[in-house]
Amino acid sequence: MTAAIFLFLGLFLAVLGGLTTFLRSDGLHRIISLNIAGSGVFLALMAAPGGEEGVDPVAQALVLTGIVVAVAISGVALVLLARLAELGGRS
Amino acid sequence: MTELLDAAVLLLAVTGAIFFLGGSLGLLRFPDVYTRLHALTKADNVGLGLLALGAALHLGDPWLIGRLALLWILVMAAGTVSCHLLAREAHREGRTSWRR
Amino acid sequence: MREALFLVVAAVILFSILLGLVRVVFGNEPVDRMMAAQLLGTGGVGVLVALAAATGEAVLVDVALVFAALASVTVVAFIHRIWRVGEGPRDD
Amino acid sequence: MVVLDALLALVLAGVAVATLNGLRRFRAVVLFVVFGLLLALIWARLGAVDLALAEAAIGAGVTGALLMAALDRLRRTESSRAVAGSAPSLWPVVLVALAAATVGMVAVLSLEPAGRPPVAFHLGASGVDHPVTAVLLAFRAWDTLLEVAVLVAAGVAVRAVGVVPSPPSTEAGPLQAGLLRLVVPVLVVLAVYLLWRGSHAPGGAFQAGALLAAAGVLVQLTRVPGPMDRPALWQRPAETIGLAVFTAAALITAALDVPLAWPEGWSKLWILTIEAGAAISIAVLLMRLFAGGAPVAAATSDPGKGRS
Repeated sequence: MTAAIFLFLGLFLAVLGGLTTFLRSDGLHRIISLNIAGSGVFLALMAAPGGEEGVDPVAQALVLTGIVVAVAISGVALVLLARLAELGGRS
Repeated sequence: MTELLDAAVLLLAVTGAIFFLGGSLGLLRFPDVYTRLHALTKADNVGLGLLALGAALHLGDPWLIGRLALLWILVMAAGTVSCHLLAREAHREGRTSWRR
Repeated sequence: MREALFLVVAAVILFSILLGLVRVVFGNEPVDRMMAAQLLGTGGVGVLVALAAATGEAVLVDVALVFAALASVTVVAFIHRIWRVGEGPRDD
Repeated sequence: MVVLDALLALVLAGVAVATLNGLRRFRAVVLFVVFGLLLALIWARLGAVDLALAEAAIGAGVTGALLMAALDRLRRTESSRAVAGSAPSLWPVVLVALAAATVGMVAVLSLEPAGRPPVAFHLGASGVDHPVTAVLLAFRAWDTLLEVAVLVAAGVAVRAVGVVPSPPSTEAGPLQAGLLRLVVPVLVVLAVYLLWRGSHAPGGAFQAGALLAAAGVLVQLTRVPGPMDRPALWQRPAETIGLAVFTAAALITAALDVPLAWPEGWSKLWILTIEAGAAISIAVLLMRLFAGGAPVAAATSDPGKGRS
């Protein structure tokens, strides 16, 4: 039951965040939307039922790598966004 | 002995939860920044302290109790400093405190 | 018996976090929003401690310890990057 | 248990919708921090403690600081002009997402559960006792090597953005300095503890690095100029030490036998060394991201030149 709840939540967040990324025009909102979509994908990956009890270590390692890369990329995107605004571009 | 421990854990955990609820209600209902800060950083820290004490009695492992104590000290330090910083900025901005 | 008690306590603390979140979502001031985020720092520690006591999983106390050690970082960033003297916290 | 999980899921979904709804950027930032903390609670409930530790360290320590630093820079360049445009209505999107999630959940639950990779069976061959660490640094070490390379690339990208003078800052005050003296040592001890514990229980390089980064962000916010604002000899080596150690380990093992196959009996030492390097690199990268650009050289910087 727990797995089903969080699987549903993960898929919901992934679709919601993914669609919103394209609907917003402000850069900061877009970056946040994309991060929520990513978190949804991670959640769905971890909550998808496996054959055995407990958490799949391979999936956990995959998601951990995903979190690291997501943070690094979001940080770079935020810096680029701020720099673009400072140089007079549209954010 | 077990009954006594049960009663102590029950009392501590329930009181802790009530303090958490009280803090949130204060955050919702109090009239200005200073009073809301007060509700937030005092009530919650007491609630967490009681809850941590209850959990420590329940679990009873010394290494774990040490970590729970460290955790409470850290939360209190963070609460104190963030309360002070927020109140200081509010004061500098010239917000007056609420009077009946 | 005590395990069930701690589960109920976790749910109650979660509910009180939910109450506080009302301020973040519907509040009209940045300071209020920031305070409610601070509430989640303490409340999250509370939920994790209660869950650790309920399930007997001591690792959750380590997660709570991480929450507790970092509880002040966001507020300090708020004070130094968002709320400056003379500017006031803008809510755009 | 199920009630608690349902409550958590509802709160997280509500926070996500509230984050994405509305124009106010600071509101979105605070709600996203809240989102991360709640997600850490959900990882804890799912039993994925490694992820709970990572998400807690990132969500509580780094995300909020990164977003607020970026928001501050955006606001100072936009003077007082409000953000243009209007927010699209989110409710149709919520409906679409609910429908898609229902279909997706039914589809996933109707699948045969896939067989797990037999990590537990081969755990003995990795030299560590924690399956996640075994996957990251023994069985799939190639992937982790490339991940560390991605982090170095991110650091290079931020440096390429150019020199960014540090923003004007409120003075810290004695209480915040006192907090630093308590929290920074605790964070460093906690990071070393998690790094060492990664070999047999949840924890590891990334959690340790994120904690160190949070400590660095606190220092950066308290000291003027912060440690990342001026060039220092340690910065570049620290940014690349993770990749350097990992690559060296790959070359040495390639010379000995097969690349990234740790010599038998010594694998724990190899893994811990690499993880220590990676943790330092991750911490310094995240601090660099928070500083938002290359350090200002002391010789060329003019104190009166900083924008205000």
